Amino acid sequence: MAMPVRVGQRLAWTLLQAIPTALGIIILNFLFLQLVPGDAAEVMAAESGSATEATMALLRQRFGLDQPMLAQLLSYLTKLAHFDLGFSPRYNAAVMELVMSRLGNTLVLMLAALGLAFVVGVALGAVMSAFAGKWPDRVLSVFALLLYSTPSFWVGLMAIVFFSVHLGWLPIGSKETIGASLSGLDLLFDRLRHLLLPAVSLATFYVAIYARLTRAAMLEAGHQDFVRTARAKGLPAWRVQLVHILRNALIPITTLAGLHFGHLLGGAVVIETVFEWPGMGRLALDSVMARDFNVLLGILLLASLLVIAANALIDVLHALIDPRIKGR
Amino acid sequence: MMTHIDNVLEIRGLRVAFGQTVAVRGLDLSVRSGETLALVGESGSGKSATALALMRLLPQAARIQSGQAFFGDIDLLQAGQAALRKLRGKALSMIFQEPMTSLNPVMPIGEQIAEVLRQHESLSRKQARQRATELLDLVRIAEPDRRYKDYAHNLSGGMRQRVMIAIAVAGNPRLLIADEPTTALDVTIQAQVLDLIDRLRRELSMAVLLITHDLSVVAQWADRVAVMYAGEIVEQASAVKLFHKPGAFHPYTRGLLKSTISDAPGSHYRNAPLYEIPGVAASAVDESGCRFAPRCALALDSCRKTPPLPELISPGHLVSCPVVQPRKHQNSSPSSAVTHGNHDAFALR
Amino acid sequence: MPLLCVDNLHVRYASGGKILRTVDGVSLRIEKGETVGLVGESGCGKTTLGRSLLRLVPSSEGEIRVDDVDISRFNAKAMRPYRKRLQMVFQDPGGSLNPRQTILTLLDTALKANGFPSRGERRELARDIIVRVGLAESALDRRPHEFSGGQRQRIAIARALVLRPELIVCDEPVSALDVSIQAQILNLLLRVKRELNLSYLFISHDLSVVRYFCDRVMVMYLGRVVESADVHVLWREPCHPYTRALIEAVPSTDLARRRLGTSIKGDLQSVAEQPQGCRFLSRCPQAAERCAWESPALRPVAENQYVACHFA
Amino acid sequence: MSAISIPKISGAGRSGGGRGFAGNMNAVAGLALLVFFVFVALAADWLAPGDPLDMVGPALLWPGQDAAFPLGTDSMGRDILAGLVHGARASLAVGVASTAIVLLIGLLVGAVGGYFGGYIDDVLSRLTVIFQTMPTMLLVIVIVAIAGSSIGVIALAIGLGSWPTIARLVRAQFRSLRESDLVMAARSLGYSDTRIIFREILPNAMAPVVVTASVMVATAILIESGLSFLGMGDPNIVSWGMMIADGREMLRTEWFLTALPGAAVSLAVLSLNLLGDGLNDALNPRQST
Amino acid sequence: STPPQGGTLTLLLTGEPTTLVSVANTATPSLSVSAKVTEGLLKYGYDLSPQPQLATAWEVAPDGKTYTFKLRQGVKWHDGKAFTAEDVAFSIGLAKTVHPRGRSTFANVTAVETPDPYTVILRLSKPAPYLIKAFVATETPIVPKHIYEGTDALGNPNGNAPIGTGPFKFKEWVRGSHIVYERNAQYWDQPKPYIDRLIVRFISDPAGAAIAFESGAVDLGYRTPVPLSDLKRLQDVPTLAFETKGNSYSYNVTRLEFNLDNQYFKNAKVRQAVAHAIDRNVIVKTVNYGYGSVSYSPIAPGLASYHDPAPTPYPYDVKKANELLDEAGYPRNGQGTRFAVVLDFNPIGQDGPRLADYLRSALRRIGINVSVRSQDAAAFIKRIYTDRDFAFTTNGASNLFDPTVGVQRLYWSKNFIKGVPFSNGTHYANPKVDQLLEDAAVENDADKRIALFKEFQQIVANEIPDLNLYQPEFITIANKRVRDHSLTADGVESNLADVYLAGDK
Ligand SMILES: Nc1ncnc2c1ncn2[C@@H]1O[C@H](COP(=O)(O)OP(=O)(O)OP(=O)(O)O)[C@@H](O)[C@H]1O
Ligand SMILES: Nc1ncnc2c1ncn2[C@@H]1O[C@H](COP(=O)(O)OP(=O)(O)OP(=O)(O)O)[C@@H](O)[C@H]1O
Ligand SMILES: [Mg+2]
Ligand SMILES: [Mg+2]
Ligand code: NI
Repeated sequence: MAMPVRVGQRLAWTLLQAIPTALGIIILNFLFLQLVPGDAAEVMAAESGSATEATMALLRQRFGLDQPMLAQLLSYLTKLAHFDLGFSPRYNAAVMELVMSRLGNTLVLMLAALGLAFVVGVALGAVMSAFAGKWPDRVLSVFALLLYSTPSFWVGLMAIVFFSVHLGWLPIGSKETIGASLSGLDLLFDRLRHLLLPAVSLATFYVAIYARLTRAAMLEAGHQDFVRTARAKGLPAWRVQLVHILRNALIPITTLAGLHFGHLLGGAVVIETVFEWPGMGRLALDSVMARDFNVLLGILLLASLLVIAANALIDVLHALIDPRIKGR
Repeated sequence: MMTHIDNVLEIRGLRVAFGQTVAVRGLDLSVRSGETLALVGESGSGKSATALALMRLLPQAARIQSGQAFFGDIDLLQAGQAALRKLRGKALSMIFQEPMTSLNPVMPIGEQIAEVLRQHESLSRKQARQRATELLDLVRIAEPDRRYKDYAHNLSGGMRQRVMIAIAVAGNPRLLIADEPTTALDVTIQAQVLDLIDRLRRELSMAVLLITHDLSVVAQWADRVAVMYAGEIVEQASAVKLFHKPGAFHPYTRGLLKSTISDAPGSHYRNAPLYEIPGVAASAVDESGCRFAPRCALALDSCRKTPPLPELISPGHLVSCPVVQPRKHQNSSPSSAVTHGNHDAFALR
Repeated sequence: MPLLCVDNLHVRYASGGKILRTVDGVSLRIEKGETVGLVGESGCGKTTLGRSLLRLVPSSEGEIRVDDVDISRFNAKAMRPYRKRLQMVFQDPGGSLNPRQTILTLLDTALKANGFPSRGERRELARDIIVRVGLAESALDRRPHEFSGGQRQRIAIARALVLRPELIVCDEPVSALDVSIQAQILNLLLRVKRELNLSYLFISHDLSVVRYFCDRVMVMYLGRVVESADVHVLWREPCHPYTRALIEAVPSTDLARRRLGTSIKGDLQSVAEQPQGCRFLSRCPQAAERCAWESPALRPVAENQYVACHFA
Repeated sequence: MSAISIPKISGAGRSGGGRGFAGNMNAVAGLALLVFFVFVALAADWLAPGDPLDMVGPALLWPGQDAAFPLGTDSMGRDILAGLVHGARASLAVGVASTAIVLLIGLLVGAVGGYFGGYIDDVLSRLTVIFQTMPTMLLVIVIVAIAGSSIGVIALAIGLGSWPTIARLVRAQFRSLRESDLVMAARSLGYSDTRIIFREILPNAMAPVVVTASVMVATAILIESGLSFLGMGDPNIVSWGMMIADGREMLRTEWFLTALPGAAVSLAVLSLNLLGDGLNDALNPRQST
Repeated sequence: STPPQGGTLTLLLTGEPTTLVSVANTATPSLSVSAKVTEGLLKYGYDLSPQPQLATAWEVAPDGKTYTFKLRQGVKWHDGKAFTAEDVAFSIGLAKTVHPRGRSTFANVTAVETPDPYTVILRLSKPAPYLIKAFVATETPIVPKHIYEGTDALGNPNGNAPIGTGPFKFKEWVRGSHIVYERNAQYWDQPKPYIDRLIVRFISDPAGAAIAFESGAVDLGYRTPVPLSDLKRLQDVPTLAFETKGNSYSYNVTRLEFNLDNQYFKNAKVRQAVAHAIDRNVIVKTVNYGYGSVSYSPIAPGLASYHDPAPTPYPYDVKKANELLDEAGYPRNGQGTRFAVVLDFNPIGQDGPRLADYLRSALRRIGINVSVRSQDAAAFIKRIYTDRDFAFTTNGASNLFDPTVGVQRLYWSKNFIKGVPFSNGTHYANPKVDQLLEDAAVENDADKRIALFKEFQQIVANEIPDLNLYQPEFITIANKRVRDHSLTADGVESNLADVYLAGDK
């Protein structure tokens, strides 16, 4: 089968499979969220610092909270069938618009962090496995474990104090210099400077994971028979490591990268708070706090689609790395 | 010291240990150019350890404790990594037991052949490809051009093993070590693969060190045989001598031959039970006297104390057993009688 | 009445979107006290056939009759009484034994699951059988990894035997073992067979072993039986070209029969690529046009000899 | 941020020096450290009697400034040493309890799905995917919002958010083991499904699960601290996460307020990871002869 | 000399607004931005004395039942339409229907008349002495009638992209990040505003806010936008200035509210014991890092004319507290505990958890075993005001601009309404108090009104349905170059037309 056909089929299949998953997520979450105490009206009233019975009733009606629960679910699903994620009276905006305005930022942050973690982690892991058992391995192993065990928000705060406040090298918070109205390369550079710290903070944990994973996978692959064959061919050590071992080790590592998407999104909640990054994680946290469940459901749905898409992408990547995998 | 003019490889006193376990204990062996030398022995007797020691590809847990292995004027056991890299895949190559896993699953097989060519001959990418295709043809893979881009999983076991052979002979080696190249394969494919190695040996005039535990394979394809037991060579002879006349001398070799199911007509369970070598394989740790003594019906007290030395009992026939030396028994009875008597003794147990 | 009678059995696997017809219409019968050999190349479906007889893999079609009762669609409960009667010994001497249990527990569990309620009786039986397979009684308190491969195979045999089965499917029981140990196991199997009047379905790819060990042999090729005959007949007059090639390829310690480098052409295929006609077509030296579209049926050519070839 | 299972680190130990568990220096160090933490957690009431949340001294004493408070006091005048000691209890409790929940759900879902396959497996796999695609932290936050931030709820929430990792692992193990000779033999002996699952497969599938679980304890500690950072920790119990969260406002001046509990988290997580690596080596079948 | 023109001011908010006009939403973030675009009729000095904004003159009839406003002429909405009395009348009508407390503030208003385009007359059924203080931009925003008329005010797009008469024009709102306002060149009060651009950034983590101030990433923030614990350090930062003025429009009092239906706290002796166990000075000093002043009264010290400074009859006295509990029939058990209760704290604001920690510690000393329950705002509100499933709670309430608006709701028995946040949460009911509060609400005579409130304060100080603890001090932080940011009662919440940047080009 030709590669594009294979990839196409794979994607179509994944998409098809995603529908029941997404539906499950929505219904499960919807019912789940009914258990949360308090409603959007109470939050808005609380934030205002005062309210009357009449304003409470007005707010509840606007949020559709006066409807029975099943009717709410049904109307939500009906809207969903028309690709409408509903409306947030709290923000006075369509959920789709709200979420989309954040999606890009979150994606940028996540991809940057994941990419960084992957590259650095795999490089570290490769070094560790090449020196397995020797001191560079031990030192890097402990370093990786430290990265793994240090809370990301702590790393983030420390990085801000050091790089932004002490050294003044990097800007603080937000995704770009606000109101600078830059364009072209300047804008790109500005955004990269803003991205650096959050991405690094979010990445640290995963750097550790990828490093350990790569080390393990490469050692595992290194013990396979074909590596002995490669050595028996008289190939230099670097070639054996990179061409034969690493390529095979990448397969289990990329599998995990796909799974990490969901975790990253969760981790982003904290990092987005630390760095005032206008992403979905923050919005999700806010909407939990505000009981703005239309927004939360929209985010959860989008997040799961994102994870599913990421996994489909990983599958495609696998098909590229590993010729044994065929399109289903 | 240099190798004897006729020998491609001369191993002296090779000793390999895995921690406390001594896998190979003082092995002497030489391979003559152009011959097929079979190294036989039961599982765990140290055959692979020997081969990997020669290639210097032993796992990290293993240690070469002593010995020399002259390949031309290079001692393989002392050679530096750079020198080794020049040899491996070129003058000295090896085929492994597992055809299913010995090829890189994510690299086209043609490239795996081309890789070794580019490493050792300064060929261009295109020339290497050309040569690799020729090699595929040489090992009888149909449509070599198309197969060049195939991955290992597209091939059957026999084809994979042939690809391995192509990789191994790509550098025109003087010595090819084949470590149980066919145990994972079927008899029909086994015959194909071993025939191919035999043909290439003649055409490329290389020597083959064929490692196996199957005596019938030895009988079919080897010129000379070395029998290993618990890390030592116990008997060495030409195939003709061992399987024909005067036959095996060492009690272990004889036991092995005897417990092999005969393919003579009439060998069926209703006619006779199979011969069993009593006892279990020697543990690799204890180390006094003859390693086979605990299982040997002929063992004398002295066998348990002093390790036997190999003795030349006829030209090219070495045996490490003081008891069965033919000349020691010459006065009382002909050697064949002794052996027969012993057979009966074994059978009675 | 034969002990086991299998009729037109089919086993299919779904793999990578394809249906593998791993066992494709196999019929066989095993009489009481008979040893039937099953040979064939790797991947031709021997293990699958053996397992499907014991209902360890589901068959999609066909009958498995034990004492004329078709057990092929029985549920777990209905199978219970038959489990005792039909046992299996696996190729890998260690793999089928739980590494975390002592030999006594292994045997005891098997007995308990098959309706031996008395603890004392179970102990007695375990002790008896372990001695019978040639191990010391003290072996009962040890775990599988403390034994050598040959000993482990004895334990596996003991566990099959302790239930007093009538048929044991032996799936390559000696392939993983050395010649010297192979002899021990084969001798053991023969001894218990005589003592208990067992039947064996003996799966192997080693023709010499089959020839020595079996009364009757069936040769399989890509999911089908291509020849079935009395063991002596088969060696004297193999009819199917594949059987012939197989017997020819067996190496021999007899230097007189040293081969001259003529091996059968072609490579082993997998069940995934099943040609419409004869499955041996691509490797057959006498293939004709007819073979390409007509799949030959198994037919008698002599007394007790059946062959699936148009030209036999 | 649930435990990312570190699959098959089997290679890791083989080269890591000695063979087996005892030979592995790292693992021994990890175990020693963990034993220390467990001891501290268990003996907290004895090591630092009284309520660690009590305001016992002047606020913001630096470590060493006052012998009565060797590690200083926080902004409310609470003894940091007492906090660390009692925090060990809370943090380890969250870690262990949530991992127990993860194991319970993960093993059940993974075992049933992997063993029986078919329709049941489809449904359970789908469920696993649903939970897996939900951002763990968000799920935890929602659960805490529902049931309040008590330590039990937090552990439960982390457990509910993290089980898919184990379920997947167990499922994979069961799927491969169910085709193994081991299970075939058990079936041929007429063993019941329950017996096969619990007696034959489970013990042999546990090695990677145990390793992942040890790492998961570590991750749970991290999630708890993240939760405290977002202000959703249990206010009645001192945990390291809470101490970090409380201290972060004074990161610039009284940095010891975050550094001390931060170091405690790191060390505890480190010890669990080292232990996990060690277990991995010890339980790896390829490693033991 | 006139202040220099130009520059960009970055205002920091600790939360993101949900709407940019406080017509129906009085959450702090909305209040912080609303007035920049949408103005009010009046503004107020620090002492809440009215000053002109969109109204140039105003008059309250002696009977307190007629309010007449003269409007500023020549004012234009940002879309170019003229501002008239119609807009004011419409806005007051809107406030009366959709504003969270407009319904009660304007309850007595029976008619709004617009005899000419620049005059508005409010007719009241009863006097409302607090009403004159309610016309600040954030409380009663004047919105364009032509945009709101006939629409759903809450869903009106003007909330996301407002049009007003104010010194700044709305430019863009990047959700989750910031809002940009541009100088309104046509502003009626030329040459104001002085700054060219106003950027509002949302930084929710207080520690992050502190860093932002230090690095100069933000210029201005109010209501103590940084951790209290960090204030001392920031005071040493040479670029920063601190201001406490400009908070008088909304004084808070932090309180410990008892649930008078609770089995323990319905007993006055128990409440008194709790009162004796608490040292308000420690609370201010430790919990609040010294930023605040002790208050025994629900009327904040900041509202000096109404506040009763008399000390509590139940001063800090642990011995007395223990005696009272013994008397109340709650002896200590073996562990030294009398009974156990759960304390809920209001999660909004910085001081909740710390105050709860203090209370747990303090009450443990008198044998009350307190466990603290943490929950988010929604759960808290539901628990206290809807489910009433609580024992006691730390809560804060704003006095707003007048005790009738900000304090009466907490003690008036008729305001015990389930489901309505910040109503009478203790379930306090005293007819005498009800009467005093109702009288004060319509008392036109200032001195009499003060007397009524004083009497009310004495009664609740004795009966302690709740314990008033302290008035937190709100700090405004500004970069030193920012000047004139807090000239009015509502300080930074005002329209910032007067702000200028010193030393900036
Ligand atoms: N990685 C290892 N670690 C420890 N001991 C080992 C290792 N590999 C081999 N050994 C031991 O070394 C001895 C010789 O092993 P070797 O593999 O050379 O035997 P072999 O003759 O090739 O056997 P086989 O026929 O099974 O391949 C055996 O006793 C074995 O147990
Ligand atoms: N569970 C399974 N799912 C899919 N395909 C399978 C499965 N088990 C076996 N097969 C396929 O069925 C075919 C026959 O397998 P089987 O194990 O029965 O062969 P065999 O004759 O026993 O081979 P061997 O000699 O190697 O043991 C093989 O091609 C194998 O790949
Ligand atoms: Mg070997
Ligand atoms: Mg098989
Ligand atoms: Ni996670």
